Amino acid sequence: MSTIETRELNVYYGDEKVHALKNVEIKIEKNKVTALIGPSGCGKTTFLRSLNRLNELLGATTKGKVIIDGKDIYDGKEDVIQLRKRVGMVFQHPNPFPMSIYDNVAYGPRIHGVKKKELNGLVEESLRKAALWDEVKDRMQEIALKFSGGQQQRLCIARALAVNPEIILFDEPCSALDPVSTAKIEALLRELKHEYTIVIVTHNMQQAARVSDFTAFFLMGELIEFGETKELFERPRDKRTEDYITGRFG
Amino acid sequence: MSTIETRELNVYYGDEKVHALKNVEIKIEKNKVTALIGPSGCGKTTFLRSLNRLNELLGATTKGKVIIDGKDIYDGKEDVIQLRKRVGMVFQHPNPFPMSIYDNVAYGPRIHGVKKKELNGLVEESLRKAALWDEVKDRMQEIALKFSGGQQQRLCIARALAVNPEIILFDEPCSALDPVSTAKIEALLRELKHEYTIVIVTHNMQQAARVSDFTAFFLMGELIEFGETKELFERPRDKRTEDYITGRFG
Amino acid sequence: MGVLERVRIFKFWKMGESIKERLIEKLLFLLSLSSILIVFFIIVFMLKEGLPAFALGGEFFFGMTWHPATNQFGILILVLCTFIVGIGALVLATIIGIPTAVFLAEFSPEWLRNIIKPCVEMLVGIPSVVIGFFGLMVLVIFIRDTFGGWGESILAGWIILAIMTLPHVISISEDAIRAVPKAYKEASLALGATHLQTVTRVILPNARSGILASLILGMGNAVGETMAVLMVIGNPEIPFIPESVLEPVRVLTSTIVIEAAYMIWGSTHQHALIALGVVLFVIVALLNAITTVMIRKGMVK
Amino acid sequence: MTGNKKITEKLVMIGMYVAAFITVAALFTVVGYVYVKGIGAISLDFLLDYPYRLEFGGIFPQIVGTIYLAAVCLLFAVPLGVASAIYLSEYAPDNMITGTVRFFVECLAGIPSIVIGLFGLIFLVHYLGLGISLLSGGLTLGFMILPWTIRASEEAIKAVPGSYREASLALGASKWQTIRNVVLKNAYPGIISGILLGCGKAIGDTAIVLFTAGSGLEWFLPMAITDPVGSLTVYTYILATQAHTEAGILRAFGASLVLLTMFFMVTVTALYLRNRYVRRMSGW
Amino acid sequence: MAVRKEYIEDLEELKEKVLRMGELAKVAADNAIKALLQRDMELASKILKENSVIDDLEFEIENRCTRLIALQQPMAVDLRTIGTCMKIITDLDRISDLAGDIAEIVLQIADEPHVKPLIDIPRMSELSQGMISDCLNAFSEREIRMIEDFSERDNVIDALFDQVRRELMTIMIENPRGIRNASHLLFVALHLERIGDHACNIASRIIYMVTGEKRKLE
Amino acid sequence: MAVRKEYIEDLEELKEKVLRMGELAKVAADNAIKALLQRDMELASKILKENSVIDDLEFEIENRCTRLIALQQPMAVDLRTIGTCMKIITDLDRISDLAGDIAEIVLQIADEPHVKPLIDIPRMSELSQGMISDCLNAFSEREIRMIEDFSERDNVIDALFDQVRRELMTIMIENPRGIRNASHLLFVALHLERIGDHACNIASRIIYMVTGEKRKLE
Ligand SMILES: Nc1ncnc2c1ncn2[C@@H]1O[C@H](COP(=O)(O)OP(=O)(O)OP(=O)(O)O)[C@@H](O)[C@H]1O
Ligand SMILES: Nc1ncnc2c1ncn2[C@@H]1O[C@H](COP(=O)(O)OP(=O)(O)OP(=O)(O)O)[C@@H](O)[C@H]1O
Ligand SMILES: [Mg+2]
Ligand SMILES: [Mg+2]
Ligand SMILES: O=P([O-])([O-])[O-]
Repeated sequence: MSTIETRELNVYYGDEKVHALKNVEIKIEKNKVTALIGPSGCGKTTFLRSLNRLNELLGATTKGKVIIDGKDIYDGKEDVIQLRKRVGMVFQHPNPFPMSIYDNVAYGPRIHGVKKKELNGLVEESLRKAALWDEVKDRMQEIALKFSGGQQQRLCIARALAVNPEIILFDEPCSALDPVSTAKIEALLRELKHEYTIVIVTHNMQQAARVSDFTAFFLMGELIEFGETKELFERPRDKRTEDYITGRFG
Repeated sequence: MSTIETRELNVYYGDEKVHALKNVEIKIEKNKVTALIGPSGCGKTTFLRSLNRLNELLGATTKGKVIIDGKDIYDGKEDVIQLRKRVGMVFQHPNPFPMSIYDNVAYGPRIHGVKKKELNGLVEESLRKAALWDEVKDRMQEIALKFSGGQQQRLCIARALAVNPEIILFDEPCSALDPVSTAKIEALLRELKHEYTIVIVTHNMQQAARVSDFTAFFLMGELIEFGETKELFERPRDKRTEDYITGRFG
Repeated sequence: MGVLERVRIFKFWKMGESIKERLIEKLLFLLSLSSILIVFFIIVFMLKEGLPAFALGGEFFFGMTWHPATNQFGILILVLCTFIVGIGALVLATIIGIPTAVFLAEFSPEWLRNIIKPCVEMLVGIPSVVIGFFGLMVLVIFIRDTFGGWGESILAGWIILAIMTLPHVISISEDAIRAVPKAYKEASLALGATHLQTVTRVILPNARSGILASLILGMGNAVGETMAVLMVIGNPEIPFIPESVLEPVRVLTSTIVIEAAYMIWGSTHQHALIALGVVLFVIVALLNAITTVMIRKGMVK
Repeated sequence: MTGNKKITEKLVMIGMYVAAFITVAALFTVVGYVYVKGIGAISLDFLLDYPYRLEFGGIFPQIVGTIYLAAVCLLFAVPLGVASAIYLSEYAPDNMITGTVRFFVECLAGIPSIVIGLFGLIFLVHYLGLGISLLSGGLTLGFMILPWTIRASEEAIKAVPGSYREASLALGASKWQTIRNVVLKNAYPGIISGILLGCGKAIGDTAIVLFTAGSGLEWFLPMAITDPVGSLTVYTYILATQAHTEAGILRAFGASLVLLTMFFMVTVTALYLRNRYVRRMSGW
Repeated sequence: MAVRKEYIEDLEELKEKVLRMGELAKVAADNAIKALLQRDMELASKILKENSVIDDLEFEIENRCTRLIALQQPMAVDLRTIGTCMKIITDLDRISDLAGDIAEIVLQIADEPHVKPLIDIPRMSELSQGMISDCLNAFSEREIRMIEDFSERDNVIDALFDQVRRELMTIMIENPRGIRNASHLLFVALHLERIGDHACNIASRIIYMVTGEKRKLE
Repeated sequence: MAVRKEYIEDLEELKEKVLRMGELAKVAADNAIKALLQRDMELASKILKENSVIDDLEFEIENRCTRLIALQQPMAVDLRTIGTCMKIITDLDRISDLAGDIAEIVLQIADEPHVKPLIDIPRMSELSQGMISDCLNAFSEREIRMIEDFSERDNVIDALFDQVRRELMTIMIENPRGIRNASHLLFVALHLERIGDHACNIASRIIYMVTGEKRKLE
């Protein structure tokens, strides 16, 4: 339930050889779904990962500000652990830990010292929110990797919810899933936005248009256009946006 | 340029524990594109691979007949090498060999003993047919893995064309590609059907409707409905087909 | 208000965490530093101890006679014999090992593989003294009875070493063959290639670097192998250039074992033995380095 | 397909069967021979008695000594090795220095054990004056398997997919929490299997023990860590090369049999763990 | 388990809106004739005022259709349903516009009595009302039995229109003072005839939606 | 490099078809008035015969639109273009129907002279023809300058219609024998007025297509 604002955000890879994000300025509203679209390599993932500082893992250098709820997370004072607790993330390929369903969801809370007796309720609630409870409630001790891709992805969502984040980042969460699972995840996203601020990267423009309230179009590291999804898809202001969404690219 | 007909085709995996195809009877017309659709695990890939007996690699047991140009390929007399020469295949993930572009395309002809001096012409012709010639003609000796996913997939198509097949099977050829590459492959399919009989598996119903003349809908190993694409998507005869294509599944 | 709400109020942050994190990192650093130091120390120490022998220069490296009693420390013949035994064993291991690896990875039915594979894995580590003992009791006698001579010979060394090298060659080659993506195989078969054509034209070329690596690694193992060789190759008092495979030889490792027992402390002999060890080490390290590089390259490509 | 081609294919297949058969036969011949020959030597006396001269008595001190040596060796190598592996793969920055370090570790992993034995003999036994003892032997064996342990642990750690690490970090876990709860938790079967394989190496080593731990015929159990200690390998070696009587040879076979059995127990456990680990990692 | 719940709900909602719009258009047409019969200027103004509600509804339905098509990739019957909605709302809008035209006529001629007792015009209206009703039922129930005979029913309306026209023509010739009123009534009849035509259009759309076959009812 | 070549070609083809249909409708309307002026029954029959060509074209265009929407996932301006095509073909079809209605009137009254010299009806026709032309140009050029003043132009047509009506009413009162002819001419004028309305609908659609904004021209 937080706003995100970036100011002159620049991200470089490999000793500033690759300039992956160029002066990105954006304001992401709370309790909305914001979609990031753009051609491959335009910096969507980079942007997403700069919001929870997971970029640092890949050796990225970040300049500029990312202000979450009024605090710049790159000011050196921000505790990255706390940050990542507040900003959850779901990845492109479902990546549950090779443990039981229960342990997967309980992983985060345990890390953060939640009491054992509260754990059961927390796990159930998270699974319910991720619309997975009914499918797994009798199979809590089975290893997560046995489940289908769509179920695994929802498990990853439940796992992210269990540490009670305010913002959730999704990096192409459906690209590895079949249409039916995709539909379920989309429905879930619409549910979740009532409680969370959601940012989602997607290659699928119909998906962006279906699930998001705001859309940002990136091109070669630049934020070309940002605005209400309906507006952006119906009346893009920039020619490049229009060419991209109407499939005339290149 | 061949017809394919199956009679009471049954395929089992793992000592008949999994009954992956159940009494499939279908007649695929020549010089047409036939699309196979259906939910995940319904047996599309299994069906496709039973047409060039590549199923045998996965330890599948096949019963019934697959009649290609009047000859049952499972009658024990069919030479599987000749069969696979006539029935080409393109896979879900582009899988060019880690050799040069040229060697990739020349691989099949060489295997089948095509003379060296005929090779150049054949390679060029295949690459032209796969709409890749212009992009790679000056880079024939570069290793194939350097190229983009879409180019790799067209290379795989060229490689399949080079052994001069009559039928080409495509197993979700675009699922690993971006929309732009997908569009190119689709255009290519429309070209190729003038010379080849094409069978394509796809998860994307719009794609099936765009490229195919006939469509077959599979469900849990059964062929539920088969007919002209336009008919099937506009006026499906079976309730299950309708539920699937309108996204009401389950 | 759900459980999540209550958790939100819960104070996760414990002051100790970050200090603990840093302590753990420091501890791990210290431990890893000490193991690295040990490694360096061993190498440096051996180099330093061998220095007096290296100082002999050409006499050491190119001398033809190794005779401590007369203070002659020429290692050329020892090195030569080491390679004769090593390469011969490797050839044998290659002839048997590579086809076995291909068989295991590509052609073997599942049940047969389930038998062969564990056997190969067991063979890797069988204590060399046991194999040497077996060689001594069976092979040597067999060779003596069949071909004449002492029995303790290059040939016995080849066979024993081949047995010991074989599993390395097979395991690494098989891994390399298996690492070739299945997609290539399917693509080739789908083009109408036979299984054998697929193996020879697509799979083996792709596993090439891994297979070569296995051979070089096997060579390193053969060169560095001690007890088993020691027990079957005869070890004549004064090493000479063998003229037939039935003659006994002396290799670097066996020389060290045998002479370490009676070397005199601080003597040139001691330094020469250490220098032998260093030479052995350098040879093996070089071979391993080549392997590592090749495997890396194979993976990157 | 032409007939010629078919025949070639057949021949190649037969060749491969023969090769595979030879491999298996080699193992069975060696092991079978030792077991058949050695089983006659096995008796309670042989296992529980102390050796006396070349051809009398049992091998109790040798069995115990082998275990002691392995224990000292592991006590030394495992903590160092695993910690180094964790540091190298999780903490160390990926630069030239760590690259070189890794290269040397790799090199040392391939050093013939005889060279390390020589080092142990000269440095530990003589320079440090630890004498021929359990401590010298165990440490030298430790030196030998240290790089091996590092490498095996590193491999197991690397096999844990990066996506697990990302997932854990993204949940707000700290680095150490991630390593402990995700990385090590998933890597430990691999690590243990690597350690056990190293242990097998230690049990089976002769040269090092011969140089640094004892002469093989020890008729006593070590009372202190500085006492010499017997081992099955050296015992076998000495008897095999020096005993010329039936009884001596039989004892050598008996010791080999016990040695092989101990070795198999360790290796089978290691392989079992590894297979389970591989299966688990590949998603079952 | 229902997949794409939201999509299916959206479709349902769309259909409801179309039915509502149909109801409103039908009521407008009905009221227009009522106002004519009773020369009720208030009712007539009300129809004109409410016309914009229908316009807004048309606009909204059209947007919904576009959105559904663009984002949900409807297929088969769903696609036909949405296409049908898009088309029939044009006809419904035209019906309500024609009702408005009639209402405007009412406002102009309400101050004087009709030149003749209105019998056939109400008959026409009744018939067209029936057709609209049947269309809406057919649409909501996906049942085309009651709308398959629209050709004949439209013929009846056309015949009535001819009759009304002839009658009014005679009146005009005989009674020049009634020409103003008669010519207005003529327009009313024409408009009712047009409403019948629109009902036929709607019916053939619904038949297409349900069966997937194009059939022209005229 | 052009991506989705086929799709873009399809779109172009679609637009061409719509323009062709527009041209045909325009010619039909033009000819209808020509036939009326010259009381040319042959021309009138020709119009009626050619009506079915336009119907077929409408059917084809509609199918193409549905196909494009269902399969190509058009977005933004493309989606608006296709939506616009679907809608304006209805209006174009109505225009050609109205031309047909006029042609039918011509067939009924061609045997006798008109009750008055036709001046305002051709003016109305000219104006509506101009509007249709401008629509087609605006559509093909995506340039809305020339169609933004349609409200005023439609007002002029409406005024002319009122004038014609008043005139014809007077003629009818004065000359009962001319009532038949006059009432037919009244219908012609009404149809022309409707054609103007349809042109306005088309124009507001095109404005939406080009700008993405809904503007009601009436
Ligand atoms: N770890 C990295 N090191 C160096 N360059 C990188 C790294 N990750 C990404 N890049 C580069 O940064 C740019 C942006 O990459 P990013 O992954 O953010 O793109 P993306 O929009 O997410 O693309 P996709 O849709 O393919 O996921 C690309 O040019 C890419 O090559
Ligand atoms: N090698 C195999 N061994 C055992 N069962 C298998 C094997 N391959 C497929 N199956 C089973 O056979 C059934 C059909 O599988 P198939 O791969 O043909 O489905 P599909 O329609 O291609 O699905 P997808 O869209 O996910 O590719 C599934 O239930 C699957 O689990
Ligand atoms: Mg990305
Ligand atoms: Mg499949
Ligand atoms: O829109 P119309 O009333 O002229 O059919």
